Order: sequence, then C-alpha cells, then structure tokens
Amino acid sequence: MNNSRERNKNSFDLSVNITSDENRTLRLKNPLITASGTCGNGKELADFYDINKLGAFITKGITVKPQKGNQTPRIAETASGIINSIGLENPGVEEFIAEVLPEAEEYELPVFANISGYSEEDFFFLADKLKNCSELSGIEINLSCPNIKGGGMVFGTEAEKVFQITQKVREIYSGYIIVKLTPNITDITETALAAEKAGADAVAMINTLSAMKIDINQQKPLLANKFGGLSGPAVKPVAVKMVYQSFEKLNIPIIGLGGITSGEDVIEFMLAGASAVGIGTINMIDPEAGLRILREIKDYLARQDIKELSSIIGAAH
Amino acid sequence: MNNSRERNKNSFDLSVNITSDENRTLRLKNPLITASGTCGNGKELADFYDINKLGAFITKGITVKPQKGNQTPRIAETASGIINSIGLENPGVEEFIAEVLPEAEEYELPVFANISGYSEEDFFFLADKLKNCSELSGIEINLSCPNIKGGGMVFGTEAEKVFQITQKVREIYSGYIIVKLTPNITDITETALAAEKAGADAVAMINTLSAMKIDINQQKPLLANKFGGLSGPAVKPVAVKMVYQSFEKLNIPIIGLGGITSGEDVIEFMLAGASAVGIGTINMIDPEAGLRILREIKDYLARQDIKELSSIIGAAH
Amino acid sequence: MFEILSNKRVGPKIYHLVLSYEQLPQNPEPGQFFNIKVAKKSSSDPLLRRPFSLFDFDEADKKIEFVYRVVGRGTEILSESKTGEKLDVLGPLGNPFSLKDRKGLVHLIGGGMGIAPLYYLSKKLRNSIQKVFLGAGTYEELEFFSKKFKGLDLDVHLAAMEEKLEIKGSALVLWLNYLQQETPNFVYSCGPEKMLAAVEKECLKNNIGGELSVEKRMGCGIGVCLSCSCQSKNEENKNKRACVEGPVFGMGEVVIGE
Amino acid sequence: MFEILSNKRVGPKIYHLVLSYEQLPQNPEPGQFFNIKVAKKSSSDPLLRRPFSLFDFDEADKKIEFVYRVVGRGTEILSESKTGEKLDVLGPLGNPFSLKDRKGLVHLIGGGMGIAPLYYLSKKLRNSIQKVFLGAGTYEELEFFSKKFKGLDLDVHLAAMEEKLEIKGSALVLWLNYLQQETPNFVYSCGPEKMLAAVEKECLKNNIGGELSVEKRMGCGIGVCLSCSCQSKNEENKNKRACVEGPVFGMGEVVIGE
Ligand SMILES: Cc1cc2nc3c(=O)[nH]c(=O)nc-3n(C[C@H](O)[C@H](O)[C@H](O)COP(=O)(O)OP(=O)(O)OC[C@H]3O[C@@H](n4cnc5c(N)ncnc54)[C@H](O)[C@@H]3O)c2cc1C
Ligand SMILES: Cc1cc2nc3c(=O)[nH]c(=O)nc-3n(C[C@H](O)[C@H](O)[C@H](O)COP(=O)(O)OP(=O)(O)OC[C@H]3O[C@@H](n4cnc5c(N)ncnc54)[C@H](O)[C@@H]3O)c2cc1C
Ligand SMILES: Cc1cc2nc3c(=O)[nH]c(=O)nc-3n(C[C@H](O)[C@H](O)[C@H](O)COP(=O)(O)O)c2cc1C
Ligand SMILES: Cc1cc2nc3c(=O)[nH]c(=O)nc-3n(C[C@H](O)[C@H](O)[C@H](O)COP(=O)(O)O)c2cc1C
Ligand code: FES
Ligand code: FES
Repeated sequence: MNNSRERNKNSFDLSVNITSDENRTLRLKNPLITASGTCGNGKELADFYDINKLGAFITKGITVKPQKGNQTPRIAETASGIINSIGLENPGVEEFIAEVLPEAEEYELPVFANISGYSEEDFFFLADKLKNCSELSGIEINLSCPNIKGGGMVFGTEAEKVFQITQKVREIYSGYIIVKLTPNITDITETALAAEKAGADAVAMINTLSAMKIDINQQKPLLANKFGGLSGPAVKPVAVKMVYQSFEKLNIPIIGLGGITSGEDVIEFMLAGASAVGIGTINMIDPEAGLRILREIKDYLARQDIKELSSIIGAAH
Repeated sequence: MNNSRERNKNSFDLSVNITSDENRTLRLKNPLITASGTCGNGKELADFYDINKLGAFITKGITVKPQKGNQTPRIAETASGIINSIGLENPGVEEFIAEVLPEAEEYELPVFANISGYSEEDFFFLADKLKNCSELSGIEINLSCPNIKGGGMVFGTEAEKVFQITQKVREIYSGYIIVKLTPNITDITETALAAEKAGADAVAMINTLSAMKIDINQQKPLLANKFGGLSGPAVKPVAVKMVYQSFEKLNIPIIGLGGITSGEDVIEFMLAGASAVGIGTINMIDPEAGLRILREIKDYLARQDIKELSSIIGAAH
Repeated sequence: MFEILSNKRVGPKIYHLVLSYEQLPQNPEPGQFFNIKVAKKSSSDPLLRRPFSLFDFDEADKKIEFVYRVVGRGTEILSESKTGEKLDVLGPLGNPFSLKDRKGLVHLIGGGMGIAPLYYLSKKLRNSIQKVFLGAGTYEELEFFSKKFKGLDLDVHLAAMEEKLEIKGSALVLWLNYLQQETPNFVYSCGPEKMLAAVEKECLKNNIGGELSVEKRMGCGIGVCLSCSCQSKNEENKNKRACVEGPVFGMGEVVIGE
Repeated sequence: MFEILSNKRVGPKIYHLVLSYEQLPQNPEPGQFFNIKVAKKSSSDPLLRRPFSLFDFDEADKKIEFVYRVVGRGTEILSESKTGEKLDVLGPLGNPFSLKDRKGLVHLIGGGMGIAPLYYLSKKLRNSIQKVFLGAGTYEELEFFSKKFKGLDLDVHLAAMEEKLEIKGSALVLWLNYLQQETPNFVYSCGPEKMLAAVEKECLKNNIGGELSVEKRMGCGIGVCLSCSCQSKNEENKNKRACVEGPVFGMGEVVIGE
C-alpha cells in the first residue's frame, strides 16, 4: 500500500490556474511562489535545490533609484516571528533590468518583479520600464511602502489609492499584475476589491504586520529603523482570516501568504481560498523548504485521497 | 552582593500613577492588571497566589443579558499564540452585581468591570447599572465587540463611534473609565485620541487580533465560531508598536497588553510608553505568572540600578 | 518541577510516561488530570499546556503516571522527551470520579485513550465487582492497558475495530451485548464523545447511575478562560467548565457531543 | 542531521559543543560559520537559526566543534541540549579567512567569543610565525581557549579586563603594546566591533594587511534576506552581506561599527 501511494504521488495534479482575464492566462505547475524579499533573486536558493520546481518566482522589491536600505540591525526575532526593516535595499530598476533580469531569463518558471514606490509616479515609472521585459511573466505591486509625498502613510491603506494606482499601472502594463496588500488595515476586503475593480489579475495578502521590538537593556528600539514588519508563523492566523474573508468577496485569484512553513500551512491557505501561496520567512530558516513543502502537499493529498490540489481552493467555506 | 540586592528588592518603588484627571486619582501599587477574560473573576487564581499582590483586577466581560457564549471548540492554538472565541459567556450584569461584585468587595486592590455591548445603548445601560457600585474602582469599555445594530462591524474601528460612546458613558459614569481598543484598524492612534478627547481616563491596547485557523483534516474552520481573536506572545510586537505610537500622541495613560509573559515584557511595554500593563493569556498557562513577573521586574530594576519603575515609562522614545 | 523517570513506547504511537514529583498540592484522585507544558522554558511554542488524565499514582514512591497517544505536535515533542528531563506539570486538576460507597456490579467502559483514566479508578474501586470493557482500533493499542487491568485480576473484555477479539467492533457494542444479560449498579466511561453519548443514553434509559469523563479543548485547565464550557442539561443558560466542574460529569449533567 | 557528541561547560556561561556529521556539502574553512536551529522540529520558537563560527574541524573523525556563550534564549536552549540529541545545522557558510602564502609574522587578535574562529585558523597557518593575543573579562573566560592554543605550541598572550594577566585590559591594548615593538606581516582579528574598528585603523595606518571577522544580526545566513548588510567602504551605494561576502572582510573593505 505504501508503495502504491508512493507511485501515486507523481500522478497528483498540483497545478493551479491563476488566470483572471483570458488575455493573460496563467497556470502554475504548483502553487508555491517565492515571497518577495525572502529569496534574493533566486541564485542563492539555487545552491540548495532547483528552484524551477516551484510554481513561480517573485524578485525582491525594486525601486526607481538604487537603495542602500536602512541601517542595521534590520532584523529582530520575536515569538515565532521576525521583524524586518530591510528598507528595500536594491540596485534600482536600471541595474535590475541590466543585471538581474538576464539571469532570470534562464529560469524555467514564471518570474514576477516586485515593484515598490515612494510616490505614485514611482509605480507608473517602474511599470513603464518593465512593460517590455519579456523575461517577466508579470509584476507585483507592493502597496505597503510609505508614501513619502503623501505624508508617510502607506499607499495600501486606502481603497481609493489602491484603485487609482492599480488602474493606472493596468493602463501602462499589459502583463499579469498582482497587487500585494498590507494587513495593517481595518478591512482588507475593501482594498482587495479596489484592486480587483481596477483590473488586477490577482491580489497577494499579506505583507508584514507593522511591529517593533525594544531592547530593554539599551532602552531603545532594537531595529535601527525603530519599526519593521512582522512575518513568520506568528502572523499566519491573521493572514488566513484575511484570505478567508476576501475569498467570499473577490472574483480574482488570491495569493495567500504569511507564516507558511509546511505543506499543511499551504493547504490551510488554499482551503481558506488562496489559489496560490507565497513562501517567505521559512526560506530564510530552511532553504530547502520549497521542496519539502511540495512533498508535504503530496502527502496530504495522498492521505486525503485527493487527485487535484486545485479542488480544495476555498473548500473550508 | 547578592544579599544586598535581595534586600534592595523590597525598596524598589513599583507603583504607577494612572491618574489623568484630578477628580479620579488612581495609583496602583504595581503596573500589573489582569486582562479581562483571562483570569475569571479572581477566585480561580486565588488558589495559586494572593491576587491582592497585583496592581488591579479587571473582571471578565459582562453584557446586559446573560450570554451562553459560542459553541465549542472555542480555542485554537497557533504559533506562540491562541485564538479564542469564547463569545462573552457571562451571567449578565444583574447577576454580576448580585453575585460577583460582593466577592470582589473583599479584594484589596482596585477592581474594574469590563463591559461589552452589541449596541451603543448596551454600553450606556451597563455604565448606568454600575455607576453606584462602590466595589468598583472603574469600568473598562471593551470596544472590540461586533455592533449588531451597526451591521456587525466592530465599534472600535471608527474613531467617531469611539468618541460618541466614550463621551456618553463619561456623562453617565463618573468613576475611572478605561477604553479598550481593538488593534484591527489602520491607525490605532486615531481611536485612542478619540477616547482621550471624549474623556476616557486611560486607554488599554490591544485587544485580540482578528484571526482564524482551519482544520485541514476536516477542511473547515477549527473554531465553531469560525473566527476568533489572537493573543499571546505572537502579537506582542504589534502591541508594543501601537503603544509606542500612541504614547507620542496621547496625554492620558496607556495600559499596554498583548503577549506579556515575563517581567522583561512588562519593561518593554513600559519603555514603549505604557503606564500599566495587562497580563492575559499567560495566566492561562502559568497561573502564578503574576507573582513571577513581579519578581522579574524587580530583578530588572536591580540589574539596571533603577529605583522607581515609573521612571522608565516611555524611556525608549 | 517533575522529573521523567521513563517515557516508553507501549503501543502504536502510545507512550507510558512516569514522573517523579517532590510535592503535590494534594493527592490526585481517579479522573483528575494534569496539565503538562511541553515547550522548553525559553520557547513560547507550543504555547498551551496539554491535559492528560492520571493513569496511575503512587504516593509512597512519589510517582504519577500517564498514558498518551501522539496525535499532534505537543504529544510529539513529549514523546521525544528523555529520562532525566524536567517537566512543568500543573495539577491535579478537575473533578474526579466519585468513589464513595460504590458497591455491587460496576461496569467500566473505555474507548481509545479514554481507557487511561479508568486504570487508577479500577485500583480504587475495591468495594465493587468490576467488569472492564476496553476498545480501540487494534489489539496492539489495547495490549498495554489489557495487561495492566489483568494485573489487577479484573474481568477484562476487549474489542477492536480492525480485528476480532471478543468481538470485532467498538467497546460500546461489546458493552451493549453484556448489557442485555446483566444490569450494572453503576457505569464509568471515558472515550470518544459519540461513545459517551450512547453510553449515557443507555444508562438514562435503564436507570443506571454513572459518570462520564469528557475531553474538551482546554485553554487553561483551571477555570479562568471558559474555553471548555459544556452546556448544562438541566439548567437552561448555565454552562459547566470541563476543567473544573468536569472532566467527570454525572449522567445527564451536560450536553455531550458537539 | 548532526549528532551531539558532547556539549560541556568550559567557562562562565561558555560551552564547547562537539558534533558529528554524516556528510557536509564541502569541508569548512577557518572563518566560516554554521547556522544552528535550536528549536525542536515541531516548535516554531525560537524561529531563526543561530550562527556560530567553526571552532575546530576534524575530517577523519567527521567532527565539527563550536565554542559559544549563553547570551539569550537560543544559546540557553542550546546549552541544555544533551549528548545524543540531533541538531539541524546548516553550513559551512560564509567567506573564510584567506590562507594562501601567508608567510612571516602573523598576529591573531581575539576578543571574547571572537576568539572561537581563530583556533581552527591557527591550526591552518602552518607557514607563519604566529603570535596570538586573546582577551576577555576574566581568566576563567580565557582558560579553555588558552589551553587549546597553547596545545598548538603557539606564543599566546592573555589580557583580562577584570584582573591582571599579562596586562589588565583588553586584547586590543595588549596588542597595541606589541605593535610598538614589531610589525606583523598580516593580522587576523575577531571580536567586538569597537575592537575591530581600532585594529583596522592601526593596520591601515601602518600598512599592515589583514582580515576581520564581523558579527552581524542575521536573518538567513545564506544571502537571501539582506539583514546583514555592511556598507562597502570603497564603492558608494554598495552593500556587502556579512553572511556571504563576509563574515571575513579585508581591512578597509566595509564600514565597521554601527
Ligand atoms: C481532561 C483531559 C484528559 C485527557 N487525557 C488524555 C490521556 O490520558 N491520554 C491521551 O492520550 N490524551 C488525553 N487527552 C487528550 C490530549 O490532551 C490531547 O491528545 C493532546 O492535548 C493533543 O496535543 P497535541 O499537541 O499532540 O495535538 P494538537 O492537535 O497539536 O493540539 C492542538 C491543541 O488542541 C488541543 N487538543 C488536541 N486534541 C485534543 C483532545 N482530544 N482533547 C483535548 N484537547 C485537544 C491540544 O491540547 C492543543 O491545545 C485528554 C484531554 C483532556 C481534555
Ligand atoms: C558569523 C557569526 C559567528 C558567530 N560565532 C559565534 C561563536 O563562535 N561563538 C559565540 O558564542 N557566538 C558567536 N556568534 C554570536 C551568536 O550568534 C549569538 O551570540 C547568538 O546568536 C545569540 O543567540 P541567543 O538566542 O542566545 O540570543 P538572543 O539575544 O535571544 O538572540 C536574538 C536574535 O539576535 C541574534 N543575535 C544576538 N546576539 C547576536 C550577536 N552577537 N551576533 C549576531 N546575532 C546575534 C540571534 O541570532 C537571534 O536572531 C556569531 C555570530 C555571527 C553572526
Ligand atoms: C526580509 C524580508 C524582506 C521582504 N521584502 C519585501 C519586499 O521587498 N517586497 C514585498 O512586497 N514584500 C517583502 N517582504 C514581505 C514578504 O514577501 C511576505 O509578504 C511576508 O514576509 C509574509 O510572509 P512570510 O510570513 O511567509 O514571510 C519581505 C519580508 C521579509 C521577511
Ligand atoms: C480567553 C480570552 C477571553 C477574553 N475575554 C475578553 C473580554 O471579555 N473582554 C475584553 O475586553 N478582552 C477579552 N480578552 C482579551 C484580553 O483581555 C487581552 O486584551 C488579549 O488577550 C491580549 O493580551 P494577552 O496576549 O496578554 O492575552 C480575552 C482574551 C482571551 C485569551
Ligand atoms: S479550560 Fe479554561 S476554563 Fe476550562
Ligand atoms: S543574513 Fe540574510 S542576507 Fe545575510
């Protein structure tokens, strides 16, 4: 019996369809997508396994200009979580196109660029720069960065802003657009709906929870930047709830993330309504996590006698 | 040297003054306050230690009518946290006054009643019922319950509602009023300021984060009530950040809570700006936590050579 | 702190944990439980304690024993704990089985890990004629328990779902067979909720007194959090806490089966 | 998985951990580090791995060794781990000390736990005349290291902040004294950032080549998260990752001291 199970494992269909518009069909061979900022640009993980085994790759966040990022310490550990304040360290979009994308060309999986901005125009500029990059399957708009022009408030906290930015990017960029939403909000379904209405192909939730840690010996914030974003297993229950609630209102696919460390966690997000998932923090701790998680998903399907993974999307409703 | 440290421990001043209005002065002998709903009504903990050693006691939430609470399971464990959906099980305010308060009379520490409502009128009704209860040092208004009349949205997510309810309760109730705020909001400083403006003596933050867990074997939400509130160490970084930010804007004292398990955690909240703290989930795991935490606070003060605990309030700014 | 004297596998995923203690707030009684912290002191995950029924107790040697099955991460971590390690254990907690003047024929019905609390109960039921009905998936799961009960010289009957022992089926079915031949004076039972519900129904119908030990997800085990509320059957709007008023309830006291 | 062969206290809060491995992706070199998971498999707290420099390596016996100080909860949990337990260890990671053609007089300066990576380095520096300067708070903290280095028949000099050894003071001050008498061909140093910054300054001033191993808070240790960025001194706007381009950097390569 074990043998036949083993054999069966290869016959599971792990693929998921995240198409929301016929003009931009997208099927991933499995639901695992690297979460922006936690997997470098792929090279590093490639030392551990063939990342082409994943469903898709999302690059770390890029901005218009090169960014040195925040001062260190940039990371603090908390109970079952971490707070990071990397501060979008990246070489800027020019170098990204010149140096990083050519490497991505060799990947045999869909690659998305995660774009961040400090003003609305930044997003439009980036969308424009990337619109003809054939290496990319699409872009992910990170709406959790502070809007410098708008007084430092995060873009993603107002449904109207989310709508405006997404709509304009949609006009500029004809490829697949993921809008990544912040959980630091009263009702995430409002921003999710705004993204959908503006033409996003998918929403990704959640980015990190606003958080901080204080060094009680030094009596000052531990992170040089004071505040940072909480990720890891600690936030999973919050993320699952947001996915669950959004699934009831949205028509476009949801990419669920926040605290995934195992195949079981992926299943939990998919039952809540995620069509695909992001794996973030766990890559930092267990570089082979992607492979292990795929195995664990198959184990679950075998145990539950399910053939098509996609059949469980939203099944907990 | 150890000996002299031991001796010194008793000479630390752990008291905190949480007065915001001369008419309602309130000094607690130490900053530890039981968090509503996690300490029963005190009797149970009394098996483990003399709860009069704490700074203050807050009862579990009471409502106008008796409540049977939600179906079970009402609790789910998550990474370094728990999700509860007790559903405000309580005997109602009548029985509370008749049965519970007389017991509280014997306590030698300030006692607060935590009041919850499903409509605005509920809060006013409760404030009125309790206004002549001399056993109470004050009330805590729990603004994290769903507003049934208002379509299920939580009261505490709109600054205007927080203002209105607090102001009316203030008119009715002349004792000390704590307004307990929900963290499921874009900017907690707005509701905190609204509470202050309306005459609250203190704000307490945070209540639980909205969350859920799915049972992947049953493929349905684990809690009978689907959703619940996340508490415990997992949420501490979010709570500390909210306290820190609110401290910069508020003039009234902040009662900080969310994930405190140790004296170090108390110090962290106080450095962030809390004048007193709530201890919640940890009481469920370690019934003697209150005593241990007091010891750990003294250890910290000894280590850092600080005489008055209150001197560190907000010191991380 | 309690020290692990041994923690041995005694069946499929089933472990027998023996702890020594220095002092207990009071001697535990059958049906009470202990709440065990499985995480290391400096780790906050898993956060909650895990409740386990007292399996056996030895005052002279200052030992308490448990039998548990590995079902999730808490019990997995516990199963990896080694002799000599210290555990943070809270208890005894909860309302025990009542023992006073229990005379005549007593039936004990245990399903799965619900068998665990019945052993120390059996030891204490000296004034009764005991018949013990134990059920599980396979004989392997019953073997350890069966030997222990037989060591008390009791009339032990076994049933397994996946193989024919006295019957092929549940402890419930086995017991119902006997019930047609003889009516006990009192019934004690612990096991899956469905089984308890059926046992209760039968007892109420036939006017047999008895007690049930129920398992509820618990937050605290000490009565402060109301995670474990059971609805009272008699008093409308009244709940009873499985951790304080239970886990042992009288027949018909609370609504069984959620 | 790595198995703990021993994990013994060798000084105040200082432990010597010896692990056996089955296989390594490659043999580690001096200055590289390993990232150790201290939480149990089914626990997610503490979440991050803890980085420790290779203290010693034995290919024949398949052993790797570390020396660590208990400073927080991760190292506390590690210190409670017992022989026979398995550990999840990732490595070797990072950029090692360079060794090629290192001839003439070499100074090794280690402060506190920064001494740890210098020992295996010393073992490998066969072509050099070595002088080793070690400093810590007390002699007790140095004893284990001192004996190990002396076991290599090296010229070892000790300083402690709280008691007079060769001097009363830091490894830095001790070294600066010697520097007035002799100029080494190359300097290797590891320890507190302030010490490294001073060593670097001195070397740059006197045109002495050298390498520093820096400690940064790390998220991943494998270059994916950019938690450990150090600002490059030469290339404006360029950062270097302590976990990949470091922890060993050349003198003047990155900005030291935050
Ligand atoms: C009063 C009482 C006595 C018990 N006695 C025994 C015993 O003697 N032997 C034994 O093997 N088991 C016993 N159980 C069940 C045992 O507590 C659970 O199997 C155990 O808590 C599972 O923990 P886990 O971390 O492995 O599972 P997980 O599923 O990872 O646990 C997650 C959470 O759910 C709770 N939980 C999971 N299953 C149960 C359950 N069946 N009942 C209550 N809570 C649960 C856990 O305590 C934890 O809070 C008893 C339960 C109660 C309430
Ligand atoms: C490349 C490298 C090599 C190291 N080699 C050694 C060694 O050989 N021996 C030794 O005793 N220590 C060494 N350290 C320091 C060691 O990693 C920390 O002391 C340890 O991580 C502290 O963990 P904790 O859980 O006890 O402390 P906590 O303060 O509870 O840790 C909280 C978080 O901060 C990080 N952290 C805390 N202190 C440090 C520190 N000094 N440097 C980096 N991260 C820190 C932890 O890794 C963890 O992520 C090294 C650090 C690095 C970066
Ligand atoms: C170190 C680090 C860097 C991150 N950088 C980015 C980023 O550049 N852009 C972005 O949209 N999200 C970024 N994130 C957020 C993650 O992509 C992810 O949304 C979040 O961490 C929650 O998932 P997790 O718990 O699985 O990590 C970053 C997270 C971490 C931990
Ligand atoms: C079981 C349980 C019941 C609770 N009941 C109430 C309540 O009745 N009223 C209220 O204002 N908060 C209630 N809370 C929230 C806590 O008072 C506290 O705000 C929250 O748990 C965060 O603190 P902690 O992490 O220390 O538990 C409850 C929390 C728990 C875990
Ligand atoms: S488990 Fe908390 S009241 Fe019973
Ligand atoms: S620690 Fe993650 S990049 Fe260096």
